[in-house]
Amino acid sequence: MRNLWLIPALPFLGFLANGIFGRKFPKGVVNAIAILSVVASFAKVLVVFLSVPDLAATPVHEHYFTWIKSGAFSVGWDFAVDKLTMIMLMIVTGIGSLIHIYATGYMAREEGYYRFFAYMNLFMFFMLDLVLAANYLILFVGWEGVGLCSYLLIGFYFVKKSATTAGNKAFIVNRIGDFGFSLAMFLIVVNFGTLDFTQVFSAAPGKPVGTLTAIALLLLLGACGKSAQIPLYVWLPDAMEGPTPVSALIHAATMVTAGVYMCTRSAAIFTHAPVAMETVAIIGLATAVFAATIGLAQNDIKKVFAYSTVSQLGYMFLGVGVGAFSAGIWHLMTHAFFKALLFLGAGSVIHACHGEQDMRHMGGLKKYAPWTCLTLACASLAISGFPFTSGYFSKDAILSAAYGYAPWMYWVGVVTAGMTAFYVWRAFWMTFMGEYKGHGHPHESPPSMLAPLVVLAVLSLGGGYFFNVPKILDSMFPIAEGAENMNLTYISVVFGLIGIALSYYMYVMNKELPERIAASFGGLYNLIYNKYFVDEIYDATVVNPMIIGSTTVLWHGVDQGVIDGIVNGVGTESKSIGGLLKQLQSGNIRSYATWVVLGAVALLIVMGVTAMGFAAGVGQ
Amino acid sequence: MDIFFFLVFAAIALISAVNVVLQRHPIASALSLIGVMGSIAVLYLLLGAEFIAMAQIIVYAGAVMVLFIFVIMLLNAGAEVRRGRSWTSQLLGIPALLAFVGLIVLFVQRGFADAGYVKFGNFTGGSAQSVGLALFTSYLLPFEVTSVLILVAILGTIVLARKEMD
Amino acid sequence: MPEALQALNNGVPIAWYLILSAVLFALGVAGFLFRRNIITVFMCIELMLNAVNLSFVAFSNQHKLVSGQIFTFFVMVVAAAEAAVGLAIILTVFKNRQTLNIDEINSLKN
Amino acid sequence: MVFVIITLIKLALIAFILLTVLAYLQWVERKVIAHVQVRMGPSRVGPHGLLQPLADVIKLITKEGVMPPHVNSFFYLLAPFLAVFMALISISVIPFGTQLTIGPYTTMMQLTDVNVGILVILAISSMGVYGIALAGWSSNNKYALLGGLRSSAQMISYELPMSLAIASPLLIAGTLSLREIVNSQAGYNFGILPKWLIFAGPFPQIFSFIIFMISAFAETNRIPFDLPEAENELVAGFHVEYSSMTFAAFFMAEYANMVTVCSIATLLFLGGWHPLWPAAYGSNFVAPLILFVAGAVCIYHGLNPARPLDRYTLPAFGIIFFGLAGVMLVPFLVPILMPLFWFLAKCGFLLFVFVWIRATLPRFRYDQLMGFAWKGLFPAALLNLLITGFLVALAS
Repeated sequence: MRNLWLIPALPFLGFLANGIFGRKFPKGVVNAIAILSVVASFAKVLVVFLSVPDLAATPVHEHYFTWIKSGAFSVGWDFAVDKLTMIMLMIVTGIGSLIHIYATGYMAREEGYYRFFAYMNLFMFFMLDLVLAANYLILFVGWEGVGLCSYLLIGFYFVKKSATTAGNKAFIVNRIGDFGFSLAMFLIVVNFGTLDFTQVFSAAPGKPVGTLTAIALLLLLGACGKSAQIPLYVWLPDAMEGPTPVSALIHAATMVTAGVYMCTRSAAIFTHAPVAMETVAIIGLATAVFAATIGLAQNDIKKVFAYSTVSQLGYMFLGVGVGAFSAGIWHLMTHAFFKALLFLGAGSVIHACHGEQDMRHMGGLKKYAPWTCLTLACASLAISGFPFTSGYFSKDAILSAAYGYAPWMYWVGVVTAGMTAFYVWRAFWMTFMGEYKGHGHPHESPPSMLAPLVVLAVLSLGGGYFFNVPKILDSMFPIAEGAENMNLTYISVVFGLIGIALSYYMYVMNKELPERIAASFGGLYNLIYNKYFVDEIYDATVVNPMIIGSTTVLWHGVDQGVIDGIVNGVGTESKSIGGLLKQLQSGNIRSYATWVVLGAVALLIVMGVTAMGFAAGVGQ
Repeated sequence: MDIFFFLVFAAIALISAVNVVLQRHPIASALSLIGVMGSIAVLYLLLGAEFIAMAQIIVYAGAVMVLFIFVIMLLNAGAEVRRGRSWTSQLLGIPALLAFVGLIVLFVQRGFADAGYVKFGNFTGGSAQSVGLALFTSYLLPFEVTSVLILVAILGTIVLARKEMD
Repeated sequence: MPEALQALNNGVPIAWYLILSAVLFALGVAGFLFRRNIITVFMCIELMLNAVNLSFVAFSNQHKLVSGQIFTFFVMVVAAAEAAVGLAIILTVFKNRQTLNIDEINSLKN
Repeated sequence: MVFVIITLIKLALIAFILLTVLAYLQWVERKVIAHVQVRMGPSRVGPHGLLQPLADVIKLITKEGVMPPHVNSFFYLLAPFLAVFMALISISVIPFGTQLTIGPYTTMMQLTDVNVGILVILAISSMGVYGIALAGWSSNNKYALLGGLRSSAQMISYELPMSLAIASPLLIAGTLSLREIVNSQAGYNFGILPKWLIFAGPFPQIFSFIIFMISAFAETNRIPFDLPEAENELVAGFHVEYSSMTFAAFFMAEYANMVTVCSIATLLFLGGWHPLWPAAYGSNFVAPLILFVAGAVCIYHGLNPARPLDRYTLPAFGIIFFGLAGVMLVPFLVPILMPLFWFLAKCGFLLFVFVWIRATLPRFRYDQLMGFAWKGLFPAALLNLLITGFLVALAS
């Protein structure tokens, strides 16, 4: 018994403490509770890691109590730790701790300080539950929980209409995905009779491919919702309404990768459903390109990184789809490093510019915020796959695997990598180079914010090299050999460098070029700038018809017509009957009582008539 | 022995009950009612329900009736006036009651003629232990519900009292 | 009648308890019907409850089961709660209209 | 038949002793308070006023019983009867000691051993309100009515903490029969610390003991809770209108209640008749020793007297004490007398505490009294019960 339950329980305690009494606490106490609870659970993770010599040989599995039991089917509250889980735990708790520390600095002057940290801790709890889960239902609990927390945190500034609507959007879009997920679970229960991972995966090979494909596709739908893949990615960019630490923790590092994790976890199912794998790969690739193109033309710094998140998630799905699960997880980890860093850096920039998010009003920050500049540079290098940074390793692992699967995928991926490098560096140049075009005096952020930046910078530079996930996960997902083709690596690196150079050329050397390009390719530019009008399309095709239908049919037709009609009819009827009955009511209690007694007597007589036989029978 | 005790206390109970109905002063009725409850408690003892008997005394005689007397004193309620308007009850009441009692006696005579005899000590299931066991195992939910009921009653009383205060 | 005496010797028939409780109940009803003082009426309700309890305990003795006593217990609890609330109501009523005569407390009429 | 006779004998014995004790309790109280207040106290009637109770009784009997006009004489006379009846009846289930064997006959030192004894006590004490309430109501006097209302409210309120405080030792003892409760407290931890319920168990019942004693003060309408008979506000409360024997009845009821609650406290918390330390360490010689010392002191003061009469009275007492000490040492009497002695010693100590408190503390204000009951004692008792139950559940 290694008491895995402690890992999620600690943040939950923090949530309870801050959520219930936080209003009373001074900020220091809130900080202490929030950070300590997460750091403690990180420490617990380390303890587990060190105490288990070989996770591959002996995965820890703990059963706490049976949650649901009906007939042969039973779901227990089980936690399990294998290498995959361990990596996820490390990422979640480690980066979670860093971001909590960062948030104490970033949120220092916000309203509802305690509320923020309560939600963050609650999120940590659900995320850890999701990662530790040993069966689909427990995973689903965490899955829904993180959705709830992301909703709460996106809508954190609930006085802002946009924030609340963004929160609702995220929640509703996720509902679609969760719907798929629950259907998948039903299918699993029907076909496997259990939700327990080990049993399901051991039984998976024997099942018909059609079932597995259906399950896998439904799971994929869920993953698309949570991990913002086409067609359900629309919520993620809007989710940037939330505070930046939230964007970093939930919408970059951990929660949005839950889909990838889930697909990897369900590898046993996916690998036996090639069609599903194909779909995953294509969706991932499409998302990657799509989001990258949108990212090219965004001016809100957080929006840029949001779209880059979407496209990087696309990469991960590509990796999963082409069967390089470990590569996907690797990229998940490195992406967690550098994207968290990007967001935190963006937060620091926004902090420096007094809440300004539009890059056109920034610039020249490198002399005001040198540390931020430096760390962001590291992150940008990493994301654009600069040699020997973390992104370089993971992205190449995916791309080479993709090449082994289908060359065209590789090429598209490489181009996307170039675009990624371009827009990330564009953001970098626009922010840090040139003259400061904003208002007020920009300033460097407090050390409590810089320290996590530095740590993450180190990780995003060296992370990929030090944590070679494919080797770690070799026991679970054997590396597809033969794909070690250095030329592919060179090509992708070259594309990345081209992107960087191009952005430097366009946004530092001669700045009027972008406008001209935008002008010349007006139509295309507008298309990209307006994110392909996807939101509008969804509104036109899905949302509005639904609203109209429910107003006309359900509201006016069913509700007012039928239900109200029935209710009113009953009301009038009873009124008229009561009019008859009220003659009996003399308003005198004792006469009522008399009637009651008479009724009793009548009842007794009836009883007597019916039961005399019985009575006689007993009598003898 | 049993028969003797039963007759004595049944007689006390009946006389006191009649007294409850006939006495025109509330205090007198209340005291007679205490008499009824006390004798019923003794009958419980004869029936082997010692815990319930004690609870009867503590709850009814010790708490409920004290409340009654308390209220009677507080309102300083005098003997009631001879005025009534309820002809239904006056006319129908007595025959209805007589019919009621008659029928029940008939049925009981018929149905429970050989339902067995009550002898002191031949049923010892009424000890506090067994009652408690039954209460906290098979009747746990009703028990909790009654606690909620009592809570509600307390709240209601407080609200009424406050309204009555201002 | 020696055998009758013999019968008496081996205890009290359950039926007697039941009849006693029926009569007590009827007396309670009578009080409810013929008394005007609201407190007395309330006491008569308590009397009825007691009568019913008696038959419950008698049944529990007949079947040698404790359940009947549990039922009595619950009835007692309910009666206690009812007494508290009812008396509070009576106090309020008296405060508002200085009477305890139930025939004069008829705001619900018409 | 033998059983009936023995019971009757016990009944007579207990009644006689109890009434005497009640009478003399009041003498003791006056004496103690007097000495606390550096007075002599009753000293005229008999040596050291020892015959004072007798004189009081005679006085009360011979006084004229006045019945105020316009009272309902039935209730007016019923009230004191109820009070004293309820007060005296509860002694019948209290065990004083282990069993007593005379020749072929063996009997418990107790009138009746009911196996729901403690519930009986609770029931009777809850009935005790009626006497007072009825007295207050029926004597047709505002002060009396106020006193009656107050006392009934007070007794109802303090019954809850009392019952809760009683409940927690019952949890540990696991029985409702007083005798078995006492037996469950036999024995010693580490051979020296007695297993009384205020020491022993998974959770020492010291708190519930304190709560019990406080609410006992309130139940018996003693200072600091003697609101019903607050002389200076409601001349004498519920018994303002009562004169001769009826007044004596209330008086007796109060003292009888004191005795009852003290013996209950002794049985529930102080281990009944179990000595403070094992007989192996000579607890049997405490009583003789005390008596011997008392006798010696008496002799000494008799030899050089402070007052003229002491020359004769104190040596007499000294002789009596020596005699008693001797009796206590008789081997075959020891197993009978020692439990009795310890029980009486504990009861006497608690009674002394009652008197002591009366001589020491002022009176509460009425709202303070109620607030204390509902906001202070009741939650405390509830908490204590919860903790006890939890620990008992853990321990079992």
